[in-house]
Amino acid sequence: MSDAAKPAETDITSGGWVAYANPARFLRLADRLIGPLALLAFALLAVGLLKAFSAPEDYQQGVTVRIMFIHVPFAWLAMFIYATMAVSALGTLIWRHPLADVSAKAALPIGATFTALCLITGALWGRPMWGAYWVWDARLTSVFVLFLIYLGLMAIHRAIDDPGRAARAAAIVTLVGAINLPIIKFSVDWWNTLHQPASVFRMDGPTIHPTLLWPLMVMALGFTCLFLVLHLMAMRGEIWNRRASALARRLARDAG
Amino acid sequence: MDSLPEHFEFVAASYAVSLVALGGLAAVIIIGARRARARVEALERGASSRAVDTGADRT
Amino acid sequence: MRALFLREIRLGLRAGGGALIAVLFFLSVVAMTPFAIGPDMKLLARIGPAILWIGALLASLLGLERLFQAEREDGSLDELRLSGDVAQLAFAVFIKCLAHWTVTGLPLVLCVPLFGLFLNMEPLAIGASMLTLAVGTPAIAFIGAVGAAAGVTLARGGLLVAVIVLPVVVPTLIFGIAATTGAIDPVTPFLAPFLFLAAITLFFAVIGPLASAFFLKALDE
Amino acid sequence: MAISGPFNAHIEAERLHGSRGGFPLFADVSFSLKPGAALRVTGPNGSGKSTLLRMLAGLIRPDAGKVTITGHAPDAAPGETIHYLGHLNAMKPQLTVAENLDFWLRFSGGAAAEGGWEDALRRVGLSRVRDLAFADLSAGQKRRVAIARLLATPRAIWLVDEPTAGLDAASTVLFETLIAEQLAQGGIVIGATHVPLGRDEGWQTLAIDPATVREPVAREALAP
Repeated sequence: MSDAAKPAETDITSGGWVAYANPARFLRLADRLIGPLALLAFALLAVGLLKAFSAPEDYQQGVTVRIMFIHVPFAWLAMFIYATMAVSALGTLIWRHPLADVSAKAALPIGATFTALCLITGALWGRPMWGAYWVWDARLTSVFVLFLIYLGLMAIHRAIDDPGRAARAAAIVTLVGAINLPIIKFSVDWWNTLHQPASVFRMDGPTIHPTLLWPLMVMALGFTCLFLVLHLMAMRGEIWNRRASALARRLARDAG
Repeated sequence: MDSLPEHFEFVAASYAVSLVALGGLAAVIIIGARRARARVEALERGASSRAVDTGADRT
Repeated sequence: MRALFLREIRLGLRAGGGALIAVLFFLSVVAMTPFAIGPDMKLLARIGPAILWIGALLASLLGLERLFQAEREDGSLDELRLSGDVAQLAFAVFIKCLAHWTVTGLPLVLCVPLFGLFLNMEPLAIGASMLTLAVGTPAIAFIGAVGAAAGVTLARGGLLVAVIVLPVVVPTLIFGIAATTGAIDPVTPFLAPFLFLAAITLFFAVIGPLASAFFLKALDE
Repeated sequence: MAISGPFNAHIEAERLHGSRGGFPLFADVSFSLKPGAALRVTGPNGSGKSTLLRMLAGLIRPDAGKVTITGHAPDAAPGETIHYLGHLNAMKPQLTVAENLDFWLRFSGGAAAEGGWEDALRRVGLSRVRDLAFADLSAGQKRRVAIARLLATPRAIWLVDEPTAGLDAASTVLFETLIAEQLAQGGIVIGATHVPLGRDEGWQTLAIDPATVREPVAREALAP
């Protein structure tokens, strides 16, 4: 019947520390990776910015097109980070992998920050172009709903103190959100065409001519590396946090 | 450049906001990790001192 | 399974059922609007469907968190979890959601004609709102069940339901209002948004119960 | 009303490890029960009797080891082979006794005893209260209605968690005879109790003693 035997991941005889083998290996890997990755990120960003500001100004939008070089990567990262959280959510729910909880929880604040920055830079770009900070443009609206989901996830982690349950609850919301995002994107596009004539300025201009495209790619890559660095650092912190609380509980119990 | 190009303040503002936000985020993460690590080491010292008398193994 | 449906209906209507609370909440939302917007009848008529939709969607959230809580407290959740594999449990959850909607969602739809008068909506608008609400609100119950199932052991189950239902409200609201306005003025299309609305509800009618059953089965306590 | 049998289900536990909230409860629990066998699980409060029972029913996932149930009808779901009677009675307080029992009979759909729940209610001596709301019954009566549910839909294996809690002497004796009948039909009864459930000779006992548990099985030392 319920012969879903779950082999104990740890060897019973030795102390509990063996259970950390998996995360300990990750910690060593993270320590080695963070340094070079950080250098790569800053190098890419520096090159990207140089290229971005040396490229000719866009004839229509003037200097405000420079905002695109961070706004578009932020939008891309908002989606990319949510995707990594969705994969971690699968790891938590289906393979019950402890590192998956850690990865999802660590990526959450970073994703929320990038999404918020995407909205802020979008508004700052919209002001000179469309004369209004907030415009119910289809893409901005979808990113706004994504931001609401990020906030919902953070609320869950704040409301549920037991880390195991909070991770599972957040994983569920992440997956349901992931299923829903394409539907939201579609419905917002539909809603946008229904209520508003096609916006005059499309967000990324008629077509991005190569001189702008190349720095954009470099910037996007740079920010992605930055995310990886921050994510690894956040995961490391989360593992230390959980290890500390597990240790504290064990000490309490051994105290008898 | 004689005068700053039009709307320059928006470009500056968006870059400034991004820098501050990302800097703040990195700081929060780094400090959080350091504090957690310190807490673990403190607990380990606590455990090891008790280990002497209760014989609990500490690898 | 029919027995489960009948039992849930009987439970819903007996003491402690959620029907009345949802209707009162819906009434308060609709009654508040004129105070907020002013008694300008023409304006109220134009935003009538929107008020009905927002009120109904939020009202159908009420009581969802209790969907499995009562079961857990009196022990019948164990029986549900043992009653079969994930598919059978998913069907049972589907029945429970349907029963919950019949007890809380349907009364909302039936109140629309009365509330339509408050908002000075003509019959066509009221009819359209009723139809689209009847098709749209079940989606909230189906997806809310996932939050209810996952949060059954948590103190903050309600938060989980709200946060999970939030992204579903956006497309449902958009297509619901689009269909309603489509029904009212001949220019805008009616069928396309209406079919999308129905599609969303059916889509979550499958995803919701299956995900809930998955979490009830994996409930480890 | 005889419980319709005979049953030929077997239940086998292999090196089960159980824990609650990360703290170990029992380790290396193994047994194998064939039709007609009866096992009493004893141990101090909070020692994990209920956890073990819920694990056997499949409600809890074992940290290690396996529970295998064989011999039930090939396509039958676990629910159709096992009756799990926990501390709670699985009845709706607002509904009457008749409505509750009638619902469980229809919902489980498994083989219902030929007399339906009326006979089961009569066996536990509560025919008179059939139309009372379940909430209006005393604790003992509620327990007997829950036991009537076991009779109404006969299943091979009974997992009962302190079934006689709150029962008066007469009801306890009644429940013991029901257990004897279930065993006579080739059923299996596993009870977590402090007090013996009927004459002791046929019963095996399994004592869960927290002291015997070795170093904790940290399922995921990261998890709480």
